[in-house]
Amino acid sequence: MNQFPTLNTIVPVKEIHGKFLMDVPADLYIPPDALEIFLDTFQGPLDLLLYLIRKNNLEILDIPMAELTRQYMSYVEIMRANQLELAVEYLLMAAVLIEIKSRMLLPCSNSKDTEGDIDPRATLARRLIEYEKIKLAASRLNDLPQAERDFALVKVPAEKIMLRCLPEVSANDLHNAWLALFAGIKNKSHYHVTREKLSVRAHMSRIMRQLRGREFIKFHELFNPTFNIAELVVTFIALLELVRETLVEVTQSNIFGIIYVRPTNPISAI
Amino acid sequence: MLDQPIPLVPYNLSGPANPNEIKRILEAVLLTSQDPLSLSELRKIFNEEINLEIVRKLLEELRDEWRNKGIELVHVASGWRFHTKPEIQQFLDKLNPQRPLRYSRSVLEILAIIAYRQPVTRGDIEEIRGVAVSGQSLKTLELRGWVESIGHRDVPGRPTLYATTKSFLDDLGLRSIEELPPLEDSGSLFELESNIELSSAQESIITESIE
Amino acid sequence: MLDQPIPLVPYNLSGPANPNEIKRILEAVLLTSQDPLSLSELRKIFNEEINLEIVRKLLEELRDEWRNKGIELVHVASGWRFHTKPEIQQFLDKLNPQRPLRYSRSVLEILAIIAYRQPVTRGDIEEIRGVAVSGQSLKTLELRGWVESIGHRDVPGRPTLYATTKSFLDDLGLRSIEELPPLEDSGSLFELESNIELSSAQESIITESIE
Repeated sequence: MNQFPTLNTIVPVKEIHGKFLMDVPADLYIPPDALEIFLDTFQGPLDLLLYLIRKNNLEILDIPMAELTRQYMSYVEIMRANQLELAVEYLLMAAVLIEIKSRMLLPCSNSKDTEGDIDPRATLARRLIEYEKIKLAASRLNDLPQAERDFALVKVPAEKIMLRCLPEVSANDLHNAWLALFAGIKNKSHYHVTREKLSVRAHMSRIMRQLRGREFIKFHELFNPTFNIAELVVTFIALLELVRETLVEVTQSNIFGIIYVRPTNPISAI
Repeated sequence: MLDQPIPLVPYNLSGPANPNEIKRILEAVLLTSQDPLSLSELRKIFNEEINLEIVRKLLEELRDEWRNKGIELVHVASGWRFHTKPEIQQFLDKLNPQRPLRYSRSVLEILAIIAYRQPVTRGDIEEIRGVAVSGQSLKTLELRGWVESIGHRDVPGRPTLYATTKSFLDDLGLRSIEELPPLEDSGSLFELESNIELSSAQESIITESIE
Repeated sequence: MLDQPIPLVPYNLSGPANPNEIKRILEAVLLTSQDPLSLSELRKIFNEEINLEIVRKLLEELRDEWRNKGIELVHVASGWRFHTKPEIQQFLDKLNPQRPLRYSRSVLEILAIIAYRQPVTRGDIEEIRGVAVSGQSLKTLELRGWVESIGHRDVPGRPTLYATTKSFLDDLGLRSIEELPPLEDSGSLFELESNIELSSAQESIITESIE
């Protein structure tokens, strides 16, 4: 509808039920109850002046100072009579208005090179124009859709996976850690390390795992039929190694009988 | 130009093979991020192996796909973000009945001065408005993240210079300060209509009483 | 039963006229909510003028519509909510790269010893490293699920034997322990022997080598 926003959007209008208790000029009636709201409503003397100018259809670039000053002073007087705390800016503006008015009464200055050229109202007019622009801009700004007031931001929670917070380790990290470890040892004494098939160690672990929680396991159960020959060999070596490390016992009650593999310490004892 | 198929740089991190897949990922990432994401941030997602132009094109496609939804993908100052369309707000308000506070006229005027005349000092603001600026009003705007101090003017007292932030533009759905409504020339306004200046608030207080 | 069209209670608040409109609103509201929303909360949006069953049905439809996206609509204990699918996490991580956490050198060394020399006791590890092994380091690896005790060595004190787990292999992307970089690659660092023979940690590293 109205493409220009009204201040309704900014300042809520309060209902005024006041009666007029004062006898003031007709165009200046302000219900006393409204005085405080009046002060709240105007942002300051510039705002009040603008109101008076627009209300009276005055030309901002050719302000009739006498009329404007008279009206402005009436408002200020009403407010003072009601002992409202009037911001010092209002009184300051009163002084400015009176000064402009009195300067306009003076005959045109003789010295052209000073302020004689300049309309004493110019500064005031410039400020009023600038303020009016800002006032309007503020209202327009307020009309723009605003996050949280007129629309919401989308925020879908991410399902955080715990593992992501844990350090990453690569196989190379381990290799490097190993190398660093032995580089250190080598510096201290002469060490001699044999090449070793890892698979023996891995299969030792596997066998121990298979034995976990069990009294014994039959020898052939250790040898998965899907194993290739190398794996079968390594499994056997792993078993021998476990025996050597006394981690398992291997028993056979009679020749060609079933061979049992027992953990020396059944895991159930852990 | 962009309508021509742009060859995708091969993307190999257990990765999205085709534009639709990339779009699906962009969509999911944007929906989980409350802050706008810039093109270059979005490109990071794909190890920077995808051309910026492709990301932009896919975002525009995504924006079109969402056009008829209650949520829209918008391009604001700091990047791309999803937000609800204003017509959804009434339903959200039902869910959370307390409405966010509206800013007072003085806060809005201070904001307008900073937005249109930045960088400005508190003194500049007071000069334009003709009244003292309360510290509270400036604080309100700073806390909202819309206004920040960007330095000091090199005059006695070294007053703080204020400017609006990117987040201010983001929150108003704008890409740059030039997208703000233009400052109306007061003269032309005056010709348009003189009584629009008389806000009904002022009107109701003063004129009403004459009857 | 629900497949039959359920007549919509007329909804008149400047309002959604048809199920699609309601779905569009539900979608927007759910996408802006961090917490799950219950059916009755969602019903509040429409002034409770819509049947709970209809809301439920529309939510189910919505869930199906989102099935192929990176975000999914799920029904959890306290209601309905959107959240990211796990496969999106890797892309979100790219966006907010946390400085990668690293295990301390001692934890890595202990892990390397267990991986290459398993099964080993704490004593074996200490012997190799030449320093005491903190319980904390072993605990870290056990909690991570990478190391477990697989039994005890039958010597006085019955020390626990440690080995790496399947989960360790999985997390390192290895199919078996043999895929760890072979130690013989270390060439000049060690004197190589071509014998594959059974050599225990103690034998090969400590005992054997002291010449």
